[in-house]
Formats: sequence, structure tokens, C-alpha cells
Amino acid sequence: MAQMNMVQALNSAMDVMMERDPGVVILGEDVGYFGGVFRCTEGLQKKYGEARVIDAPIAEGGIVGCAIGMGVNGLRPIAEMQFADYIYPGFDQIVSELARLRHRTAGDFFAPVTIRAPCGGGIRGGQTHSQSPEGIFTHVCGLKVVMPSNPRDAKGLLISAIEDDDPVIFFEPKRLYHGPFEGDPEQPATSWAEHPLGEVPADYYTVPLGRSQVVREGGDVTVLCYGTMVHVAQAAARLAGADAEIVDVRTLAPLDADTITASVRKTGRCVIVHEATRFSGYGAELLATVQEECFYHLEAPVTRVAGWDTPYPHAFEWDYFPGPRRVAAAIENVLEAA
Amino acid sequence: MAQMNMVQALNSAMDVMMERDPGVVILGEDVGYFGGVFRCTEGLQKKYGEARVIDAPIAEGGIVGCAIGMGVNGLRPIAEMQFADYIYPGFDQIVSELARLRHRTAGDFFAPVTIRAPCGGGIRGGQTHSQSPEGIFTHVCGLKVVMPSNPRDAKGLLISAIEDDDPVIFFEPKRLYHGPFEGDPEQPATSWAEHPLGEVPADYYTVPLGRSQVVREGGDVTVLCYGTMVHVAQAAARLAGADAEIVDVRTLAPLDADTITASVRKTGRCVIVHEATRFSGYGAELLATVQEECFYHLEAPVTRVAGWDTPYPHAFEWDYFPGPRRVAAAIENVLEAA
Amino acid sequence: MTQAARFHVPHPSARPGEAPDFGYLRLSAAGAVERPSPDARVHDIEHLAYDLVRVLDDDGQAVGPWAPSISGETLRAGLSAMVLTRAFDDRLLRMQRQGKLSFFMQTLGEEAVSVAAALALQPGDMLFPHYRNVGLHIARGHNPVELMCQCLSNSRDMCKGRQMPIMYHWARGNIFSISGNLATQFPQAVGWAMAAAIKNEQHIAAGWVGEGSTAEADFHHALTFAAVYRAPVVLNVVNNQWAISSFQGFAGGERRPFAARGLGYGIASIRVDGNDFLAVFAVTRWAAERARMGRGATLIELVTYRRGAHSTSDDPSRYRPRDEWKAWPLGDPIDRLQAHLIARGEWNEADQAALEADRKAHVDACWREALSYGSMTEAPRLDQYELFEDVYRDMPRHLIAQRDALRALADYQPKAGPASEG
Amino acid sequence: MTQAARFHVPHPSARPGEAPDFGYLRLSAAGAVERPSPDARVHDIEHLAYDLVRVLDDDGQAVGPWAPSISGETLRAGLSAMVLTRAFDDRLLRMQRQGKLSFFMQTLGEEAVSVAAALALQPGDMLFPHYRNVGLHIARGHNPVELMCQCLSNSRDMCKGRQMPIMYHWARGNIFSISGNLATQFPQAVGWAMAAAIKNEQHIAAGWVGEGSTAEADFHHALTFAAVYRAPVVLNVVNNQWAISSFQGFAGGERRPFAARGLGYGIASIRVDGNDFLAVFAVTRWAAERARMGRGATLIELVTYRRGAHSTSDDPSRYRPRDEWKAWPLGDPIDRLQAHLIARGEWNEADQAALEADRKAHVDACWREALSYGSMTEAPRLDQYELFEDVYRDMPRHLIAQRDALRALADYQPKAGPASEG
Ligand SMILES: Cc1ncc(C[n+]2csc(CCOP(=O)(O)OP(=O)(O)O)c2C)c(N)n1
Ligand SMILES: Cc1ncc(C[n+]2csc(CCOP(=O)(O)OP(=O)(O)O)c2C)c(N)n1
Ligand SMILES: [Mg+2]
Ligand SMILES: [Mg+2]
Repeated sequence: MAQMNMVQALNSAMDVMMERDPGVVILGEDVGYFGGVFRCTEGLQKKYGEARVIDAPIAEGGIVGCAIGMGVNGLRPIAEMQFADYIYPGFDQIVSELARLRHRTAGDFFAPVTIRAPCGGGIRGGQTHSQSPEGIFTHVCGLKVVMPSNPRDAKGLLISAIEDDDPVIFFEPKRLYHGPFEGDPEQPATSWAEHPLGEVPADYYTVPLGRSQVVREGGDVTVLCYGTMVHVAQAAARLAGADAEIVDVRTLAPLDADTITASVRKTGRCVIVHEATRFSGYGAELLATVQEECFYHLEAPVTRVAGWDTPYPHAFEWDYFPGPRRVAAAIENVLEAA
Repeated sequence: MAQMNMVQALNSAMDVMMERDPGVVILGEDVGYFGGVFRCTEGLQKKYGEARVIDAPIAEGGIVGCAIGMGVNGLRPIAEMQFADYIYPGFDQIVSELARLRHRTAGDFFAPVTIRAPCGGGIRGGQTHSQSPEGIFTHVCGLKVVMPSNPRDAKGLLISAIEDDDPVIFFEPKRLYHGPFEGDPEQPATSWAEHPLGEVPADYYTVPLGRSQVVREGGDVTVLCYGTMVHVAQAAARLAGADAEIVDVRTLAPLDADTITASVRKTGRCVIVHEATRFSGYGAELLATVQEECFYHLEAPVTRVAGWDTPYPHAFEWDYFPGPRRVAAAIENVLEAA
Repeated sequence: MTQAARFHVPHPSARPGEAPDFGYLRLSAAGAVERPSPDARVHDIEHLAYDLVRVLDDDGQAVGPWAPSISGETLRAGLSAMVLTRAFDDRLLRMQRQGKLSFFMQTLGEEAVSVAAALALQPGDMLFPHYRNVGLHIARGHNPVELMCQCLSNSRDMCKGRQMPIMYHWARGNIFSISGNLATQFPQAVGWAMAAAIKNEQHIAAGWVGEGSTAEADFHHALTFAAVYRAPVVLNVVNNQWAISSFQGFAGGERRPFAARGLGYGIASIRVDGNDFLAVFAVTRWAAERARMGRGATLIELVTYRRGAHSTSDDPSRYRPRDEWKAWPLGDPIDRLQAHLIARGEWNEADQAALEADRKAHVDACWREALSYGSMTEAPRLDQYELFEDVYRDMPRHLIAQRDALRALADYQPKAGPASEG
Repeated sequence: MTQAARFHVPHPSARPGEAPDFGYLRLSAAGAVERPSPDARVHDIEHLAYDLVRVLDDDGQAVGPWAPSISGETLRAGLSAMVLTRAFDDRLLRMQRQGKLSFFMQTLGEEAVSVAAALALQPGDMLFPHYRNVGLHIARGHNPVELMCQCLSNSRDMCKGRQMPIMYHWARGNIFSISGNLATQFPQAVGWAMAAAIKNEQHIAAGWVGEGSTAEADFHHALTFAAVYRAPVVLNVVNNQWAISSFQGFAGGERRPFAARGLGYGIASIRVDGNDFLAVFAVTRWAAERARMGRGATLIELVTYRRGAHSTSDDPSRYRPRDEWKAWPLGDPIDRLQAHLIARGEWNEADQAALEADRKAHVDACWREALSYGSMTEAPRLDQYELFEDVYRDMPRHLIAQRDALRALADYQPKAGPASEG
């Protein structure tokens, strides 16, 4: 077992898969010689050559379009978007092509493309380096959408994504690249080196897509969260003094409704947390699922805590970020209700 | 009062606004000489000239990008997407630019662009002429999202959209262009000519953005819907024999939560209907809002009826379409619950 | 409101009621354009983007350096495929008018664009067509019955009823699926070609878009990526002068041929008479050879004319002279190849009549067979629950639940209404 | 795994540890390129996309037909603005290193690109910059204090703390807002210009993108729309050789200059020495004149070199020779303009020293003033509830509720934790 941060874990996932499968290629801006602006592909071009770790023109639409063609020709491309905020120029290729190719050809063609995109804020990135657009992609049938919250899951999920024959949008909470983050910027930064989930097998293993994970068992309230918010939720539960059951959703689509509903049926209360804007976001789907499937178990309204419905600000990101105090207040509210 | 179908009503809205405000221009594929593939801009180029009703290259991203520049330079552009399914190449300009320009410049710049896009199925259009992508846009803060269900609202809302200083995505349910449609393709087509909501003032008037409309009062259950589904819901209520209160949401963002919650608080039951795919769609937000604000009034789980989570099929569109039987079954279920 | 002075608006050369005028086309005489070696430097062959490669002269002779050495057999195969394409086109158009098909798009007049290219490429080369390339299928031997079944959305529809008519694909025949969203296939073709190069395989890719679609982002993406990685791909722009109601000037074709776009990227670019079977064949061969030898992509502009309506939903008489096509200076691809075969002494009018009758009869037989597999509305039909398949490789829980809900709905008896309604 | 044979991968001329090599640049001698009339037909001036317009020779003389008639006063204003731009750049870089700014991007070495263009255009012309164009602001007289306040996200930040440093705008000065998403401003500039033409107003627009950003869709959109409507716009590509770690070959610049992209659309295209103040001035004037007279857009490629890191988050020594810039053959824009003024007899070394000292002192004073308005972390700060403003013109109900919720949170006392945590 090696100790890895999330960047290293992702790098290791790609390394392992490139070693095992000559069809795995990487494509993206600055991913080759340089190793990526977040260094996730460091060393891979040197190891696997310029024809497999490919520096690309700055054109996300072209990157996705070419990746689809490569996938159709038998490769397993991993396309890196430099920031999730820059995925939109590739949106048409993702939504109109990648997501629906298998369906429209009745299975005769498909493209097993994985799109990696660093998401989320807390790095003073302002409106164009902080977004969490997962809720836009979870609405697109045919896509799988994943967001890990720790190095061990990140590697195992990324390997699963690469091996999956369906397209996967793989969001990486960049605030977690180098350490867990409980949402308080005043606290000293912690690193994955001391964290049990920073213990990552050096070899091949998978964490299956489509399975959520209960990261803390509890009886009072279920907190549904993913990515950075998994850590924030833990801090919030402590702040609120609540015996919370915390579920790391991990695969956002298709959703592991069983794990979620089992938990809410047990606790009778639920708080949903994400960093993305609230209105019409993915949290609404989680809430809807919980409401539909656990209505008769609910003792209080299911509550969402999310980014405000504004662009992600630069200066006031800690007022924007749904931090532990905001989540704790919601937990307390839900616990006090009726 | 003239009798108009929805195409004529939209045409009239643009005509009225072009007459009143020389800054109003129209830009889109085939909108000029030809008058648009759905004929919504027919006659306008002849009347207002080629510099105000502008045939555009087939590049939705370019159309939106140029419209933003025009808006910044004091015009009020109306950009037509030929089908809502083809809005995605313009997605980056809409999400990253149009939606956030006012915020990122603290109000110093803005672009009052209206984007019209025919949406929805029921016309044998298959996966690329049938989509209802409203749920993707309602998640983008800074945008207003509108979908009318009848000619009178269509004209009044479009005039409001054009006059609005914020960007508006204006979805037009193309299945309603020529007549109301209750969801049964076997029934003879009806026309707006005999419908009270086909009576449309010839002159300027507005229907305000941000206000939903109770189109049928009832005490048993609230049905939240918009676009084509407003008519389907009425047929469904009859089928189910339910005294349903039917709310035409009309403006999807920002949402008129007051009207909706008032109704659900009264009826205690709620069915949400849309044609878009269900998972992570706009219906989830409606459901979340209702659950959060009416929890203690709910007597049964709020239920969604929506397009299946598959691409819109060509041959089996009536199996796909959330028609009156499917909605009626949901209404009955909700009435029987608890 | 007067026309603003500095706002230029392109105008087609003729509108309804006016006399057709193709004077804007830059034509070269047959045989007049030189043929460089396929490994020529782009710099040395820029003129090819402005000239018009033509092989067949007015007498049906193949002239000049581009005249390919091509067997009579291949020519007859090409002629046959073009005739079949046209018979197919004609039949399905009529069937759409009779309500058998929900929609159709013709290829009329553009047969050489597809058929000649298909014959010039190798069967293992991967084709990324747009919707007016059915000739690729026919030339590669895709059974018309299968194409018709797609158009009928019947029990044998390769798309299982999921796509509108004409959105064919053929995995075994190496022809990719057609998308509703314009131009998306262009960078996909480049990516396929890049993959072939990465895997050190010899096959190349070819893609097609209409001239109107060159305005889309994906045209630019394709050219950029093809240029940067020198991808072995042939990128075709079918300039049929119209994009629904918009003439080619609205895509930026007023001042430069579309072929010229390639030059700025350093991509070899050729403009060719798209109604000249031999010229299309020769230019495609040249481009394929160039790609196979590692010299990268070629952008080919095929100058042709969309003779029919845009689609069965369109009425072109609203925006262009009703018989504009009669003034088209580059003739008809079938007539011209026929004239050539006759000039070669390998064909005569009787052969042509026999071929046309035979292909028509074949189409009729295919149509009858296709109908026997049902249609969108008549049995045998596909199982409607198929629509839940292939969203993912394995059906996830929520789709199983939705499929079951649709099943259950069949038995639902509404409280207050007839079971049949809705 | 060996490199596939037909998969071409661009390589920069030198990597870390190797000797810099700019041999790939096609240079023209100063004064060597002819200057056509601004209403020349594109067809007749294609060479301008391949040549390199240069005015200043090695002796600081302005030579050749592009040498503009320009007053000593304007030149000194340009020199002063460039010196101020550099002093500003240097100061803010150091302040970022000291933690006063969260982020910064330098303009070092690219001052002429912005300053000469700003002086060549009219104040009413609308500018759509990219992030390395701060010289536009400085040349137009935007108070550096305001720019600094933006970078500090302080109480006077024009963006109200919403944008990262350097994302300036200046509505009164007709300079548009900078976006994080590359190239989006390019079609916006075209749309602005179209609107000017539609309204029959005489002002034109100008836009800038980096050469790496030309691969984005919006570059193509801008050129297409500019060509179709002959929009009065000047479209600038700043080719500073690098896009973060990717050299210009990855945007397709290996075989053709970026200026050549314009030709395929029929747009006048010129390649110019971006470090030659006079050449940039002359070419911009030419393009603006062309636009104003209704001849449409010009694409200008400005050949320059990104001397600094991409941003304060970047370390260029990982991907290029550490002192590659020293081998840059086109010199430094400030040195060259200074030499010219000296050669004209209107300047001397003492003047230069005085100017530099003065501009540096000015920057110091501005910085002190800016700091007095606070910073991201130090008072005076903006009101954090401002973040809910300007999402819409009028704040909708749900945002009022969210703002109030944030307000209420200030008083929240967690059950089990210190009120201050989180
Ligand atoms: C992204 C997108 N935008 C718009 C359309 C609508 N549309 C379908 S065909 C067409 C015209 C295409 O013209 P061209 O590329 O010249 O091909 P042609 O029909 O002439 O063969 C348009 C605008 C579409 N299918 N996709
Ligand atoms: C749509 C988008 N994709 C990627 C990025 C990340 N990014 C920021 S700057 C940059 C390089 C741009 O290079 P160039 O256009 O040459 O400008 P330069 O930095 O050299 O001035 C990249 C890839 C972005 N900002 N936007
Ligand atoms: Mg066309
Ligand atoms: Mg650059």
C-alpha cells in the first residue's frame, strides 16, 4: 500500500491502465510533455510516448470530438478538460454525440471515452475556475457521472471509468487534490499523507461505478454529499453534535438509490449538500428521489445546502462556499423540525 | 382581438417590438428571406430590412456570440435556434458569457439577448428534433427561462422577454405552434382558431416574466406543468376524474414559488409533469421546492411524470411521450396515497 | 428603415421569378488543371483550392492529367451504383409523399460525390457521412432493403426505430452513423484517423459535411486537429450551393471557395467538379494516397447542386428559381458518366435503358421486401420496450423501473375515461 | 511502445537545457514589405499574411512604406504608456509574490501589441481584449489605481470582488470585460461591429486572442461572421509562441502563420512584428481605415514572445529553455521605440531614465493609493452580500432569501462547536 494524494492516485490509475491496455490514450491541453497544469499526467508521456499521451490544441469540442472518433476506432481515450469550467465548448459533442451514440445505432457503435475535469472551488479561482457543473451532465441520459472524495476512491473509480464501455464524466474536486478539506480555510491544511484514504494500492483495483458509500454510520440524520462536501459534512456533523449518517454518493448517475433510501428510511431525516448552485441542481434530484421513495419515513423536510445561485465569486468565496457552519445549521434545523 | 396560432402570435410579438424599438434585431438560420423553418419570422425581413432580420451562418455559437456583442452595443437581439436540440454549440457563449456578463462586470456591461428555441416532441422528430433541454438552463444562474403554452401567453411573454434587460431563453413547444394538443395523436388535430387563448391582442401587451398561472382551479391535487403538458394535464385530469388545480409554470426561472406553494398547501397533493427526461430534470427542482415549502401540508408523495430517461425515439414517440394516460395514472396514485 | 451602409448582406444570384445565374462559379476547363504528385508540398499546390478539377469534357472524353486509369468494370459499377442511388431516392421520396415514411431527404444530383468517393477508397477505410451521402452505402453494397427498413422504422431497422429516416449506419461496412447535429462527424473522422495512425494501421478515414455546415465549430476543430497531427483523413465539403434556404454565401462562400479554408491550416486543398465521376474518383484517390503515405489530410470541396428540396419538409420554390437546376453548368453526374462510357465504346443507350430498368426493378423488389418487415405503424413492429435498451451497455435500475412502468401502463384503466384515450 | 509512424506530433524548437532556436520564424527585413492601399482587394495582398511587416530597422530608423507619419508626441505617449505598463506589470508581479494578490499574469515583452493598437484606434472604438492586453487600458488612460483595485479585490474593485485579478473592464473607456473562457470575446467583437454597421455608426471594434486560443470554436465563428457581413472589426491574434506549456505548433502554427487563416474566409490578413511599435501602429491604422471605409475585417497576427511565465501559477522552466527570450530575434518593444526616438533626435538616455523613474514612482504612488482602499483580506473590504447583486438586474425572490440566509448565519452558534469554526 502506497501513500498517495489525489493527483498521484489519478496518475497511478492512468498509469496502471495504460500499462494493461495499449488502447488507453490520454488527450488534453498541456497533458503531455508538461504533465498537466495540475500534474495529473506527469511522467506518463515519457513512459508511454507522444502517441499515447497527446498534447492537444485548445479546443475542448475538438478534443471530445476526436476522442469519440478514437473510441469508435477501438481506443479508450481519456480526455482531460483543464477545468470543468471549460467543458462547455465540448458540450455539443458530449450531449449530442457521446451520450447518445450507442442508442442511436442500437449498439453498433459506441465510444468508451472518459472525460476528466477538475471541479469545485476554494482555490480563489473565481467564476471560471471554480464551477461544479455536474448537475448539467446528470440530466443527460447515456452519461455516467462520477465524483470521488478521496485518493483511494479516485483511483479505483477512475480505473472503472476507463474500463467502462459507456462514457463517463469524471469530476475531480481540485480542492482535495493535495489533502482532505473540511471547509475551514483558517485551519492549517492537512495532507493525504496522514489520512487512511490516502493509502492507495499501487496496482490495479477497482471501485465499482454506481455504488454510493456510507462513510459514517449514524442514526439521527442522513447527509447526502460528494466530493469536497464529504469532508465538510463530517466537520458539520461534529459542529452540530449530530449522530449523522454520511453518504458519499460518488457515482451521481446512474444513482445508487438503494443505499440512499435505506439510510433515510433508517434516520427519517435528510440533508443534501453540494457546492454547485442550488436551483435546479443535482441536489434537487437527490431530494426528489428521497421524497419519492422515503416519503412515509420522513420526519422533517429534506433540506438542501448548496452554493448560492450566483456565479462563484473570487473575493468572497468563503461566504459562497457551503461550509461546515452552513451545513451544521441545516442539520440542526432538520433535527429540530417536527 | 385577432385570432392567432402560436406562430402568428410570436411573429406578432416580434413585429410589435421591432416597430416600437429600432434596436430590436433578429438573427438566425433561415430567419430572413425565408421567414424561418417554422415561419415565425415570416414577412419581418421585408418589413424591417436585411439589417434587422438577419440570415445567419449555421453556427449557433457564432450567433449567440455575435448577439452578445450586439447587445453590448445597445441592440436587443433575438436569436433563433432552429431547434432547441441545436442550442448546444452555443452553450459556452450562453453559460459562460451571456449569463454572467452583468455579474462579472458589476453591472457595467450586459446583453439583453432573447434566445428563441422550438422544443419538445410529438412531431416524429426523433432524438435531434424533440428535446426539451430547459432543465439544463434553469440550473444556470443569470438566465431567465420561459416556456409558454398558448398564443396569448406566447406573445405577451415574448414581448416581456425582449424588453427584459436580462438574457432570456425562450422555449417554444413546437407541437403547440398550430393548435393545442392534449397528448392523444389519434384525436383529430384542433386549432387555435377555436380556442379562447388563440384570441390575441394585435397590439403591444405584456405577460410578466416570473409569474405562474393557475389555468384550472381545483381542490384535490395540484398539477405543475408547462408547455405542451399544460394541455395534457387537463386531459389527464378529466381521465382521472380528478378536481385538479393545474398550474402553468410559464417562467421556469426565476420561479414563482408563491403561486405553486399556495396551491399545494391548499390541495396537499402534487403531480409534476414535463416532457424532458426525468432524472435530474427541472421537475426535480419543482419537487424540491414543493417539498421544502409545503412539507407539512403534503398528504402523499409528490410525483413526477416525465419523459423516460432515454433519448427521444422516432418510432415510439407515443410510448415515450408523457401522455394523458400516464399523467392520469399518476394523479390517481397520488389521490389514493395515504 | 433603410439598409445600413456598412452592413453587407450576401444575396444569391437569383430569387424566385428571376433568371438563374451561375456566373459566380469559377470554372476551369476539363483537363486544364495540373495534377501534382500526392506528396507535393501544400505550398506548391495552393492553386488547386481555387481551380476546379474536371476530367470529363463536353464530349464525354476523359482529358487531362487527372484522368484516372480506371477499368470499364469500375466505371460500370459506379454508374450502376449511381443509377441505383437515384432509383432508391426517387422511390423513397414518392413513398414519403404517400405517407409511408415520416420524412425523407433526397440526394438527387449529388450521386457522384458519394459513389465515386466510395469506389476510390478501400473497404476498410472508415466513412463519416452526412445525411446526403446514401450513395456511400449503395456503392459499398449495403443492401437497399436495410436502408429502407431504417427509413420505415420497421422490425429490421438497424436503428431500432430510434432515428428519423435516412440516419443510416453500417458497422460491418465501415460507415458511421449519421447525426442530426451538423458537422459533429468531422472531428470524429479526424479522431478515427488519428487512432489508426496511433495504432500504426493503414486504413484512413473520410468525412463529409455540407458547405453550410462549415460554419459550425466542428469544421474548425476537424481542420485544426487534422493539421496538427497530420491525420490520415480526407475531409469533404459538399458545396451544393444551398443550406435549406440559405445560399452558400451565408457560410462565407461569397469571396473564396470553401477549399481555400484548408490552406490557412497548411492542409492540401482541392476543388473538384462534384458532378464529374472521374474527377471525384481521381481527387479522392489522390487524397487517400497522400494520407496513406503520411502526408496528412486533404480538404476537398465538391462543387455540385442540390437539385431537390432540402427535405420533404421544405419548399425551395419559396427562395430560389423553380428550375434553377436546369441552368446548372456542370450537368448531371449520371448522364455524364454514361456519355463517357459510350465515348469509350463500352456502353450504349440500350445498356443504359436496361440498367435503369433493372435498378428500378431492384428497388421495387427491395421495397416490397422491406415493407414485409413492417413499418412505423404497421406490423411487424419492433417491441416498444426496446427504447430502454442501449442507453447504457447494461440497463441501470432506474431504466428497468421505467420500462416496467411503461409495461404496467398498458393495463391501466382510467377512472373517468375510456381506456383507449391518450 | 514506439512512436507511431504516421502520427505527427509537433515539437518546439528547444526544450529545457537545449539552445533556443527561433529559426522557424519567417522574418522579413524592416521596410521590405509593400503597403497596399487599405481598400485593396484581398486577392491582391495575400502575401501580407506570410510576410512580416516591420518598420524599425536595427538602427532605430523607421523605414519602408509602412513607416507611419506619426508625431513625436504620439511616440512619446506610446513609449510612456509602454514603460508604465511594464512598471505596473513588474510591481504587481512582485506584490503577488508577496501574497498581496491571489494571482497575476504578466504582459512583459508584449507591451507594443496593446499600446500601439490603442493609440492607432479612436477612443470610441470598442476593444475586446484578452488577458494579456492591460496595455490597452493604460494607453487609453485608465487610472492604474483602478486596475490595481481590481487586482486587489478591494472596496473599489470595478468587479466588486467577483473576478480574479487582471479581469479588468472599463465601460467609460470602451474596453470590454475579460473572460476566463478563451476566445469568447472574438465573436462578441464581431457582433459589436455588426451592430455599429447596422446602426450606421462609424466606430469599429477590435478583438484580441492568443495564438493558442485560435483553436477554439469562437475564432472560427468570429472569422465566419466577420467575413459574411463584412463587419468593421480588427481581429488580432497575439502569437507569443506559447500557450501555457504548448508551443504555437499545437494550435496549428507549424506550417502556416496564423494570419493565413483569414485568407480562406476572404478576410484581409497581415502578419506584423509585434515588438515594433511603429509597425503595429501602422498595421492597426491600416486595418481600422479599411474597416471604416466598409471593406470589412482584417486579421492581424502579431508576432511576439511571452517573456514571463504564463501566470503566477506557472513555471516555464519545466517546458522551455530558461532564457529562451534572450534569443528572441525581434528584440524588446520598449528598447526599440526608445532607440527610434533617439535616432529621430527627440529623445536621449537621460530622458529615458527620467521616464522610467517617473513611471515607476507613479506606479508606487498608485499602489499605495490602491492599498488604502483595502485588499481581499484587509479593510476596507466590500460588503460580502454584494455577491447576490447583478446576477439579474433586479434581485429575484430566491436570491433575496439566500442573501438573508447568509446574513442570519453570522449569528449562528453551533451546538457542539466554536462559533468561529468554518
Ligand atoms: C447544429 C445544427 N444546427 C442546425 C441544424 C438544422 N439544419 C439541418 S440541415 C441544415 C442545412 C445544412 O446545409 P448544408 O450543410 O449545406 O447541407 P445540405 O443540406 O446542403 O446537404 C440546417 C441548418 C442542424 N441539423 N444542426
Ligand atoms: C475554454 C478554455 N479552455 C482552456 C483554458 C485554460 N487556459 C487558460 S490560458 C491558456 C493558454 C492560452 O494561450 P494563448 O491563447 O496562446 O494566450 P497566451 O497565454 O499565450 O497569451 C489555457 C489553455 C481556458 N481559460 N479556457
Ligand atoms: Mg449545402
Ligand atoms: Mg500564446
